[in-house]
Amino acid sequence: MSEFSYRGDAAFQRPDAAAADAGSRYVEAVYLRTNPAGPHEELWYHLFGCRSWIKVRRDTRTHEILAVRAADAGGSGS
Amino acid sequence: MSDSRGRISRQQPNRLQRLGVVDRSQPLNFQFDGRRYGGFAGDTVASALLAAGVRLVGRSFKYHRPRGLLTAGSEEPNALIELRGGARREPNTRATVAELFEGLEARSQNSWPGVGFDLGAVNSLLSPIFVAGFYYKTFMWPAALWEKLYEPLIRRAAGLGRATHEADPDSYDKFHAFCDLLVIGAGPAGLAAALAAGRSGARVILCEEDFILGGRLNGDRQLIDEMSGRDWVWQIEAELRSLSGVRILPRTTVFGAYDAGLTGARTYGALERVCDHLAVPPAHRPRQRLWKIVARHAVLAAGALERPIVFGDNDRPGIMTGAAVRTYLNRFGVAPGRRAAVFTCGDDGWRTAADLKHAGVAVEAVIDSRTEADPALVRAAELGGAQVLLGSQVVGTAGWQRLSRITVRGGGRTAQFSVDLLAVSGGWNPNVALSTHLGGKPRWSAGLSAFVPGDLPRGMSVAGACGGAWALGDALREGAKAGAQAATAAGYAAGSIPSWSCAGERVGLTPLWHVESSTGKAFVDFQHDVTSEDVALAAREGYRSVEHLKRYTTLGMATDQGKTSNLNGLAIMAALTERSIPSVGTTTARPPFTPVSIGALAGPHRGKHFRPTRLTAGHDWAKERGATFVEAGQWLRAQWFARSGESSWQETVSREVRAVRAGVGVCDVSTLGKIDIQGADAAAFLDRVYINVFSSLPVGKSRYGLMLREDGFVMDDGTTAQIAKGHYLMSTTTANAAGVMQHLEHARQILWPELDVQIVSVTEQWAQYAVAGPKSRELLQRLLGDALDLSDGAFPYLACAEFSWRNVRARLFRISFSGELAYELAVPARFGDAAIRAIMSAGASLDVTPYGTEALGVMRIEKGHVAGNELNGTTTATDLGLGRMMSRKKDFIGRVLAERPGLTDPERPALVGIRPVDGSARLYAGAHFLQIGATPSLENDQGYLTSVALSPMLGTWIGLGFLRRGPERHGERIRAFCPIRGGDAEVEVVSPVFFDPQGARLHV
Amino acid sequence: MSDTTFTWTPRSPLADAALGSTAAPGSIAAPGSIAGLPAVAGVSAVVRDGFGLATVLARKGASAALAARVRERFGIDLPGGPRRDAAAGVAFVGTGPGAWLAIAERGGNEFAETLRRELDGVASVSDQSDGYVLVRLTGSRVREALAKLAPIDVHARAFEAGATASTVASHIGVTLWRLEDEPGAGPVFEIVMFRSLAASFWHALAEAGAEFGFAASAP
Amino acid sequence: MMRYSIFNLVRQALDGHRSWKPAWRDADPKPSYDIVIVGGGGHGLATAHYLSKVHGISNVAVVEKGWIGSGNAGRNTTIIRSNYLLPGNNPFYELSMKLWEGLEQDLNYNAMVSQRGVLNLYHSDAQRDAYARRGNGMLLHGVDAELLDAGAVRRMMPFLDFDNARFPIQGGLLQRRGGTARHDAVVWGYARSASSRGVDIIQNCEVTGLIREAGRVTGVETTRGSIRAQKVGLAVAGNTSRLAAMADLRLPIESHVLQAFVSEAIKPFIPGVVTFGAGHFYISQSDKGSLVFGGDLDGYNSYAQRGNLPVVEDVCEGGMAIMPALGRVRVLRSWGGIMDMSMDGSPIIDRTPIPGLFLNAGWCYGGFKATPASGWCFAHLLARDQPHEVARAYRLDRFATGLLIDERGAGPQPNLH
Repeated sequence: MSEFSYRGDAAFQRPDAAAADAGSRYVEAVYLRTNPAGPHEELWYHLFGCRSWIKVRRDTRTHEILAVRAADAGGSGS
Repeated sequence: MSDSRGRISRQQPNRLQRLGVVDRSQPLNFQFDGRRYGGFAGDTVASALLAAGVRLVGRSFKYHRPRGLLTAGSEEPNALIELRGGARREPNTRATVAELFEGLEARSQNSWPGVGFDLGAVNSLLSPIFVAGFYYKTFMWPAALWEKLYEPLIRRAAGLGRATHEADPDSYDKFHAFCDLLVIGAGPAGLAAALAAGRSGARVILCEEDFILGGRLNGDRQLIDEMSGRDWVWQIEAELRSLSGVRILPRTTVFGAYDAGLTGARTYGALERVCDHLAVPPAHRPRQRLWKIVARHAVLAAGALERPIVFGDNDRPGIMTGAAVRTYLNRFGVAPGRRAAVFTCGDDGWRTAADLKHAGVAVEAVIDSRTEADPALVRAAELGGAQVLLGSQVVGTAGWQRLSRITVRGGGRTAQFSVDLLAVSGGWNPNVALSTHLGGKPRWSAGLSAFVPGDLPRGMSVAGACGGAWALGDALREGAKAGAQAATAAGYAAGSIPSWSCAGERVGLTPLWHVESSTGKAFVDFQHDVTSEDVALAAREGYRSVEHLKRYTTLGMATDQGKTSNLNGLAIMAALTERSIPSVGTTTARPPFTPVSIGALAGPHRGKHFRPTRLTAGHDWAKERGATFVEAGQWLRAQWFARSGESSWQETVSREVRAVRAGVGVCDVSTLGKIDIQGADAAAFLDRVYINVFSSLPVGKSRYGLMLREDGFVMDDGTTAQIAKGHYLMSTTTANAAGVMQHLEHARQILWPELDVQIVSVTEQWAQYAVAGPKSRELLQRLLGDALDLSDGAFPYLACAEFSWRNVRARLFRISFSGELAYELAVPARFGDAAIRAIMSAGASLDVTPYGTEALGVMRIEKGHVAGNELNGTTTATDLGLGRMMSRKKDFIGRVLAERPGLTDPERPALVGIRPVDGSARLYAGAHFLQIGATPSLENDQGYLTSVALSPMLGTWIGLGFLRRGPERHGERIRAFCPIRGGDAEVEVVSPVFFDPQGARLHV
Repeated sequence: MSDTTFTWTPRSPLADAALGSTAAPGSIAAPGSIAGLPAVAGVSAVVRDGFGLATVLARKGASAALAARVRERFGIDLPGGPRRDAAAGVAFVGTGPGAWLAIAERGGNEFAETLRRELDGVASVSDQSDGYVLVRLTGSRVREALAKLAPIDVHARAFEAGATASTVASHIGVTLWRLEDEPGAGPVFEIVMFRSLAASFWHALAEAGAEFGFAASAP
Repeated sequence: MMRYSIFNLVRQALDGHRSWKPAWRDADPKPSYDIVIVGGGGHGLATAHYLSKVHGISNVAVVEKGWIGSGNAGRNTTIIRSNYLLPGNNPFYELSMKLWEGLEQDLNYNAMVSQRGVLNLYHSDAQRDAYARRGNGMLLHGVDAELLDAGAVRRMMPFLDFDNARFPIQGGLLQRRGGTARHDAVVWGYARSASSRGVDIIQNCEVTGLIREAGRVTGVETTRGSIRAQKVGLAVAGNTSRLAAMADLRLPIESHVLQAFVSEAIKPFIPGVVTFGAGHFYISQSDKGSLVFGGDLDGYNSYAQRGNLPVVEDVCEGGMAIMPALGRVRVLRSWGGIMDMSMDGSPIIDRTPIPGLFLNAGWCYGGFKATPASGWCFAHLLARDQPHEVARAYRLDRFATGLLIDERGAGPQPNLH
């Protein structure tokens, strides 16, 4: 029962739905992962706290946290 | 008391009067295998049994060989007992760490009828067959016999102690601790580290698995600053207790080092045995406590364990490690034997000989496998009357259930000695486990003939014997240095590093792993009966890596986790395969360091408190009305309100449905998710998360909305109202409330941070009640008076309003799940109880009827409204018959991937209504659809029933389900096949809207 | 019974022992009243009542304007992080980026309306006066009781007066903050949790406090 | 190959077990093979076994970076079952169950396949209905399934918490043919059989790159030199993405840690496998007496084979929730395996866009029970270049077509499957 919960690769960006190849771009964005062994940019959600989405840089081989910052621009961390 | 004391003294023939730190003023009675014994406060079960002359304490796992004490600590492989009884029975408890208490009851394990005469011992006659992995090679024919015969036999023999099958009556709790320095182990190095850091003012936690501090200082006779080790420990402990920043945790084992999570500081798991030394925990005290310690730095001062030597019949009761012998003598004041011999491959064994002599135990022989030993040591031993045999080895032992004779060979001659105690010193293994939990690998030190901590995890240092500093002086120096450095690193001004003086020691060693010339079974892993022959067989069959060796022979897999056996096994395998020890491999240690009870890891979250329970503001009222409650996630919701005389829940639910459809009913709907959405871009935001348009929704109106996941499948549905300009209130299903909130926060913070939109859950702020039925308006008019005009013109279907009602801000929504004229009334939750009682009294003359989730479910099925069973994460808007809601004019989450062929295939099962052809036939949710006459098979599977209900309005069972091309097949007859519940009905495919298809009842 | 005569009687979720909770307010009335409890309560809990509470969410790009408005109208420096600042019976507690809990000692649901007016255009306000239950904790052992519940460091140096944290206590999401010590009463904390979870939280709190002596009183 | 039987065992016993031969050849790499399988776990070795035995292809190498079976094959809770809901899964896992049932005789190695039953508890009507749907699907395919009510569950396992549970047990879905198998023995048995048919099992041989010629994969670079092959098959579970990256492939896979736990050995009292329906917990008791149990994923991408403490606590809470007698039983060992979590929770057995490179991946935490069928179907694909009929749905392009196999309906959130 952890305060923060992992919510996937931070690389995710919503492609332009109007683009000609929107279909394949969405498949790539939603389903394909780099899944690196090493530093990984990922999103965490402060489930039992301020409900902020947080960007975390973490080494998937050692679980060392390399950087943490709020995902959106506004406000301070919590 | 006096006569009991008298009996105790009679019962402790091996108790030494001069030695030991047990409290002789506190005699204790206990039972072992039904016989009464006595001991003293400060004893373990092991030391008390030894004092009473009990040597045989257990039987081995496979061959049921008689076994005695091998060690005096948590690494003990042999002396496992069942402690306590009834619901508190604790199997596999190490007698060597179980503290004695008045009235303690223990039993030996794994023997029948008794540990003295154990029929299981016939296994040893079959030992030529019961070699490592024998079961992989047989029991295969005939196949049918495995479950019927072979496996039951194996399972009868399996296991050690018997666990209780009753609920654990004791409680457990957890403690989150934070410190600058965690010191693991309160031996000399650990005490020095804690003191050096504590004096600087740092926050220090000192954990010691034993119930007294001091470690080896309790078992040895060394002097520090001219003081006895014990006195020094008392002095240091007293100062530590005077320091406000220092917390001392005896009876506490640090069992694991864990990753930090996002906080960055290491977390260590520790188990405190708060009350295991008492018969029963006192009120409000846990049996054990899990400590989760976040430490900026940790000093690993866990010490080292002495390893046995592998030789023939090395498992007879009376053969123990030299360190254990010294501990029983010096700490517990117990003589483990009368006539002793020492078998060593290093200087440490000679210390044991000296301590035996000092305690008045006759030392017959000191056998050192080295050809040379320090003359001073030799002279001392000979003066003590011991025969010294250098370059010699013990090649055999004899004795019935206890040691009586050893055979020694060396320098070409063989000698025998009649002894009842053999102290074995094979060298020391540092307790490196905690240094490897986070991925570090131990390093082989040829000089020390041991694995020492290798690359350490960030924030951990090692001090003392745990790092191979065998000598006391070095341990103290290293500990003080490590403690001071940790304090400085944490920003504390470290004072002068404490230092102490003590005599030099000889720590020479030439490792001897295995006496190959010995006869008889030579045990490597005592508990699992793994012998040197088993290791040889594994080598022969190619199971040569350490992982294969362990798994094939079960070496090191017993409850002692191989603390006394792993390295010996590696060394023997290395010799057999002509490799170096490290190239055979190192076994990676994983938590826990010593076994940890499941109860402690679970803590207080048990039984009814496994998870929190969420209650609505109307809960107490519903309880008074005799509601039956059902779990909805963590919520408890009223399922139905049975009345006396009703024979079944169906009867109750049907009555509630009829009452709503004919008059008026009230249902607590507070658990549905409510989310405030505000900001200049709120409408645009809603347009992007819902498949349908919301920017056109006027103030004072609600609209049904459907949202998809980005993969195009339906996520949730609900109504959203604009209750004031730019202020929207979204409702979600109870089950998905948290998920939708997270989904929206993701959209707001990650997808479109540029939007001016603020969202927050207000679920808990409002108590909300559905008032449904043709008489609902009348009831509300009576209740609200002139607070609000409820005429259909002024407050039509889907209208909503926030208004002041008797000085309370309330909200009313004209929405309907039941298909009737219906409203949802919301008030601040503190008034939820008052509001439901007011609704009931206002509706009393209208016979207003409380209804629960079941009646709600029946009515929504009658209306063909989808709910949780249909929103199962694999259905599309089209599957639900809501495809037309998907706006073509805008982008929204899930739009693109919803276009994939797999999601738009017309063959996909889509929502239909189902009615049995025979009106009396019952339907079962979960039934699969087959065409009439088709053979039941996956190929012929056409869909499934998701929700069923016995409809009071239609008088038959009805259901909703997903049927291949369903919407095109209304009127067709198919088969609803539910073999698992004995259901098989011919059914007609109909529209999912069974009742009032025109929705006339909504608009009145 | 007529439908026109009723009065709004507020009801606390802790009004009685829920779920067989061992310790609803009053049921451990005085320290020592349960066998084995110390004679003096190490942990005292008071369920607060009558307060007004609202979430305040900064409008996009309006953080500075909001801070100015709060300073002007309430004389409070809007905390930029996990801190609490108070003046004249009103407090703002930073709970996340651009998010605060605003609490008024008195005022109930009307406080949110006041805020909505005062902060119009710079913040979105939602009334939560009924959504949260607020418990005040004091006593010499209160830190140890909290340490059993929540994975945060409430040591005097690590968690100073005015510090606040949103975390999970015994599987329940909570926000807590530390007030100035009360002479004689030791450290003072306030903790809020969702109303529906208050009974479960109370059970966990009473269990955690029992070994230190737990005294409780309801409004 | 030296036959294993009680007679041989006795004969060897009289001789002090001196003449047993290695169970498999510890081979050195040859320059080239027809097929190279990367990954010496259960799936890779089973593939080699069926290639040689069913398809007569023995010029095969299995390359393993460590020791065979040292990955997930040696780090799981040994459960076998075929109680699947969806038609894309159900026939595949039933084939696996049938292969399990004949495994000892096929391999002449006792893998202790033990069909003591798998019971999934349910705690609500909705869960019961979902299990009914699943059970009916199983019965439609001839798989055994029973839906038990609370009384029947109580008769079977009286030690569960029926009276004081937060989420009361209402019943369970039972597959009597489900059970457990001795995981290491499965690995060794397949290795021994494949090796005896000429397959080279090459340990301590890590693949460092893929040899590509004219857009084809034609072999692997390893720490023990290059090895050529007409076909290369990946069966490396949690390391799939790393290997695929060598061919510039991004896959619908994330690697996640799953912890498992073993208790001290106690006298057996848990008959079969039980899973908790209102939390994350499943448990069985081994033939040695140890309780073997596990729960939820740690939940984040990881290649470190270790777990975190909160999940340990969560698993034990789940255990106490259904079996309050577990309180005084001690956890002896824990470990973490790296799961190749796919985006819909179901596996991939398919060609890749790159000729010569084949994929067996995405097993999530269900890989062990699939071992025989996975080997059977991957061997079929490698030998015939055609998917086996029961594995036809396990295509790599199903994420583009939308023909997903999502048993849980959790969507593209791998840590939720």
